[in-house]
Amino acid sequence: MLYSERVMDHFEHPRNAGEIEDADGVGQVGNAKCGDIMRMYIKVDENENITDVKFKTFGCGAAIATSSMATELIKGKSIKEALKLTNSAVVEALEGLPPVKIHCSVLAEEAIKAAIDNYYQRKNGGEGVTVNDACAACEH
Amino acid sequence: MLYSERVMDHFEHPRNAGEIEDADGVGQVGNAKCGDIMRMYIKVDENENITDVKFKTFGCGAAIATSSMATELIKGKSIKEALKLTNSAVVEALEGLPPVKIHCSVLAEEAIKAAIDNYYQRKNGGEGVTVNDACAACEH
Amino acid sequence: MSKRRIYMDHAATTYVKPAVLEAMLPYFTENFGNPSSIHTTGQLARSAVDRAREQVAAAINALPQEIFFTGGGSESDNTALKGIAEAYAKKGNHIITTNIEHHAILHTCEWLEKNRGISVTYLDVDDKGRVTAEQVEAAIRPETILVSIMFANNEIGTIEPIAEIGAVCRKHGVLFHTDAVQAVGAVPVDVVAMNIDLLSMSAHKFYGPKGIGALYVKKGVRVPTFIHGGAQERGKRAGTENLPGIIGMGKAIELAVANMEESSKRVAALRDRLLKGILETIPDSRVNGDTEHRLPNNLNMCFRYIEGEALLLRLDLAGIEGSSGSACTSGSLDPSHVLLAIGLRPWFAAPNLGRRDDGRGRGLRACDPARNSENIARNVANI
Amino acid sequence: MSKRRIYMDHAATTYVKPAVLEAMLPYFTENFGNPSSIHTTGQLARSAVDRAREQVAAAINALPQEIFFTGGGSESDNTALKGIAEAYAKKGNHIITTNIEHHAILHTCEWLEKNRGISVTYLDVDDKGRVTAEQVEAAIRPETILVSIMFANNEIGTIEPIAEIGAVCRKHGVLFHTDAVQAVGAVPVDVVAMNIDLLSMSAHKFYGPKGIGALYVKKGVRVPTFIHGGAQERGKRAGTENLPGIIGMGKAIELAVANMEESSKRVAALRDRLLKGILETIPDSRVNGDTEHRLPNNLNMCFRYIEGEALLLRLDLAGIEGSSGSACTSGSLDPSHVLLAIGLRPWFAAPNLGRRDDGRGRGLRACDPARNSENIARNVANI
Ligand SMILES: Cc1ncc(COP(=O)(O)O)c(C=O)c1O
Ligand SMILES: Cc1ncc(COP(=O)(O)O)c(C=O)c1O
Repeated sequence: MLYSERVMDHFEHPRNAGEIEDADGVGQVGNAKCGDIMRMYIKVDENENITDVKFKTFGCGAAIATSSMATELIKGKSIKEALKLTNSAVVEALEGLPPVKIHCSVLAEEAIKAAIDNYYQRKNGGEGVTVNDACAACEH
Repeated sequence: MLYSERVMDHFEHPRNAGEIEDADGVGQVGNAKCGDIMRMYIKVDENENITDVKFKTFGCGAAIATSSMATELIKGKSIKEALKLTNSAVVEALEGLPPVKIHCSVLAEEAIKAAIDNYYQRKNGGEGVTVNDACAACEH
Repeated sequence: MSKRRIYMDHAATTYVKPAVLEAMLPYFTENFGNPSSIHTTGQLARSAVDRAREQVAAAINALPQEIFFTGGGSESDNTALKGIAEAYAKKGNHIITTNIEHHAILHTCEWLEKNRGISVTYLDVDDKGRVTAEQVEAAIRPETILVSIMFANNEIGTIEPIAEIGAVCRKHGVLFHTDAVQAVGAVPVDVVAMNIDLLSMSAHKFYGPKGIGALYVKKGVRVPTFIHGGAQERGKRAGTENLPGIIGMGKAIELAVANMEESSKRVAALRDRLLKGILETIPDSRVNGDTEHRLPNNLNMCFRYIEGEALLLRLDLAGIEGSSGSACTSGSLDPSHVLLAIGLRPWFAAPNLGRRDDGRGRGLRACDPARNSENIARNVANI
Repeated sequence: MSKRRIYMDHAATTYVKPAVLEAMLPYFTENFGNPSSIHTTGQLARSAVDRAREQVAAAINALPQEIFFTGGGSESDNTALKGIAEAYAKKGNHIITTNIEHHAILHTCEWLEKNRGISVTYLDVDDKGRVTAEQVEAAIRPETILVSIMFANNEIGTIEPIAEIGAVCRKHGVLFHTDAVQAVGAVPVDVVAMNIDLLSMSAHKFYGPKGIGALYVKKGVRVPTFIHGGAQERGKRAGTENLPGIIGMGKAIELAVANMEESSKRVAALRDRLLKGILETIPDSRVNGDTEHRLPNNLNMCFRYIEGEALLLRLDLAGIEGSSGSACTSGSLDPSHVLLAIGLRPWFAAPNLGRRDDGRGRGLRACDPARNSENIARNVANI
């Protein structure tokens, strides 16, 4: 099959889908031309632990599943730990992805990093959303 | 099917196969390289009528069938009439031949002409067999 | 598969009709001869191939000796373009096509540009996916050797003005090829009336088997040998003939053409009911392509803010099988070049739910347009 | 056909084994999906293709990703030679082959000589049809890019010293292709042990269906795209996969390899009895080719003063189906290039009565060597 059972499970029942109104950091990656856009919202407490995370993803099955899995993997973790999340950890947790879909896991990793970036920017007085619309896989 | 019923009939039951010991004319055409050799024997009476004809052919099914049919078509005819025999008349009488086998009918026409040639040569004091080992169809 | 599934992806491939399979079966086991063999088993195979060639020829008003069997539509397309480019190199080096062709044409054109010094004009289509004969005529140059324009598009189902384009090509003495893979068996095709010089088809699009297709080449048009070896296909394509495939293609095309008018009407009516249902139930949905010049079995829609693959997966979970873009590119990341060409932004997903059926298979009978449109609506809402 | 016929032309083509056909059948009707489609029906087809690729790879000790499905042996041969000539044009322009190859190799070589500036060395074989690794080594030049030598000959059954030739090629850094169309499924083939870089095969020679074959290309060897279009066969050969054909090829090769040793022995024993009978009954008869290095299922004989086609027709009338020369050239006028190469004058006809069977089909069981040799003798005497 195209996707593993684990991917299909996260596609059908995405964890942490939605928005956080009063997020501490918001990051967005991907672009419309490439077909996938992911937006991550994080809530961070005073100890730099990620207490809540949500995502909104426009994209294929793998994009939705990697977003979902990535949020699961960082929820409750410290920012330091979250920064260590690699795309291959996401792929592994999903029991694999087809080669053409690996870029989705890269997007998920980058989305989290963009959200954390945004958290630090906001702490230093910035606001808005950190947007990285380079695409991990395509030359568009 | 490869061959018409008529061809298969003449292949299985060739008419006039064999030799004429005291032939008045013997002609041979074709060559071993091309795969077909036909030899025709004719017996001619004082009125230049072909009273008997026989053939020996080394060759494919079509070569045997065209030899057989050609002998049938000239048996009892005058030499003048026999000279009018064309390869297409042989093909028609056999209810057609596959394109790659048309050359066999040309060989049969040429074999008869070679035998008649030989008959005239002998009348003018020549002897032996008239041999035309050019091949009608191939460049060998 | 526990649930009853509804297959709406006949543009990608069809199943083999029972009557077609039945016609093929003896050629696997009893009449399995090599058509080139002299013996009875071989000659029986030869006759069967001849008969199938006549069936294929008759379906498009060609002569049997103008039909060359191939391994499918892509091979036919490749053979036509590369062959003409080679055989007519002395005449010129310019080819005209459109920007919504199947990849079997587009990638071959790109290869010819890169490797064979061919210059290619890619005509733009309008927002319904159509080119005009005037556009073709304006693009013809003295060095133009071939116009290759698809008969009907495999994603949006738009039918091109083939007869008009054929007339323009004939007028200017330019060869005309059409990729009719989606059209043959679905709409009338007449190579004589339409002035078509070369035509590609593929059996698995009209309930024949996969792995067999044909290229029609008008008598007198030169194409070089595509596969060297034995003398099969009059020396153009060597290799022991795909005997059951050829028989199946012959039977399938005969059936498709015989039932065409009636089955087209029935399918188009069902398609239109489904479309109506979807438009009424799903906000921000619209139909892509041309509603007038359209394959009767094609439906291609876009749903705003919905990504194609995600919708397809969800529909698949609900037992409805469709496609987005062409099957050949399902694995790729790029948005459909056809939808881009008709001006759609890529976040308008466009699952192709078109289906082609003769009423005897499972798709059509199992398919209740009202229920399906609701089902699709529910799944769209879920994403 | 009223009479029971004895088919002895398995070198031309085989029927499809019942178990193979059974494996194929669901893929015509129920699991008919396009392997590139995302939905369940498509993905089931994809898994089946993957499994078949593994079966084919395992049979010759290759990796699945080294197997490319094609439309048959001729296409594989063409792809290999034209592909390497193109991809390695910068390295050189010299190819080494033999003068007894199948026309799919020889005519491709001639085309490469005429159209692509390739220089070809045609090695002579000895009177048994063999070349040696030393001959190959002596012919290698700095500009040699490919050695292509058939595994086993399709007329006389001679097996070439493939492992030795492979070793020589490896030593000199030259790519090695072998046309193993007659060998696969009949004798052990190991692309790793034999240092084979490219290998052609065709399913209908080992009880698989016609119209499907494969080209093995060792990882790292470059071949350009042969058919442009979709991304099938990892972008090398576009076109919707011949799904039932691929499944059939996978099953057939698995069965052929599983039974090979035992079935080879049985067939060779019967072949030898038939040969003995013929030699004893027919004066001026002899066997062509190598008696030691020979396909177990091959028998090729000559009868002095007997023309090949005439004998075949007569045998056919008697219910025995054989061949003379290869099936692809049955329609042609030329005497077999293979028999000329081993020094036979053309009036030694050489019907190939070899057969390959697993004991389950009609050929072998119906076939009583003693009766058949008498039958053949009678027919030889009749011409
Ligand atoms: C040695 C050899 N090579 C190539 C071929 C060509 O295979 P196909 O007819 O399947 O294309 C054959 C048989 O026809 C063969 O015997
Ligand atoms: C318009 C068009 N051309 C060419 C092809 C290629 O045909 P095949 O996949 O049989 O090679 C297809 C379908 O895949 C098609 O829809």
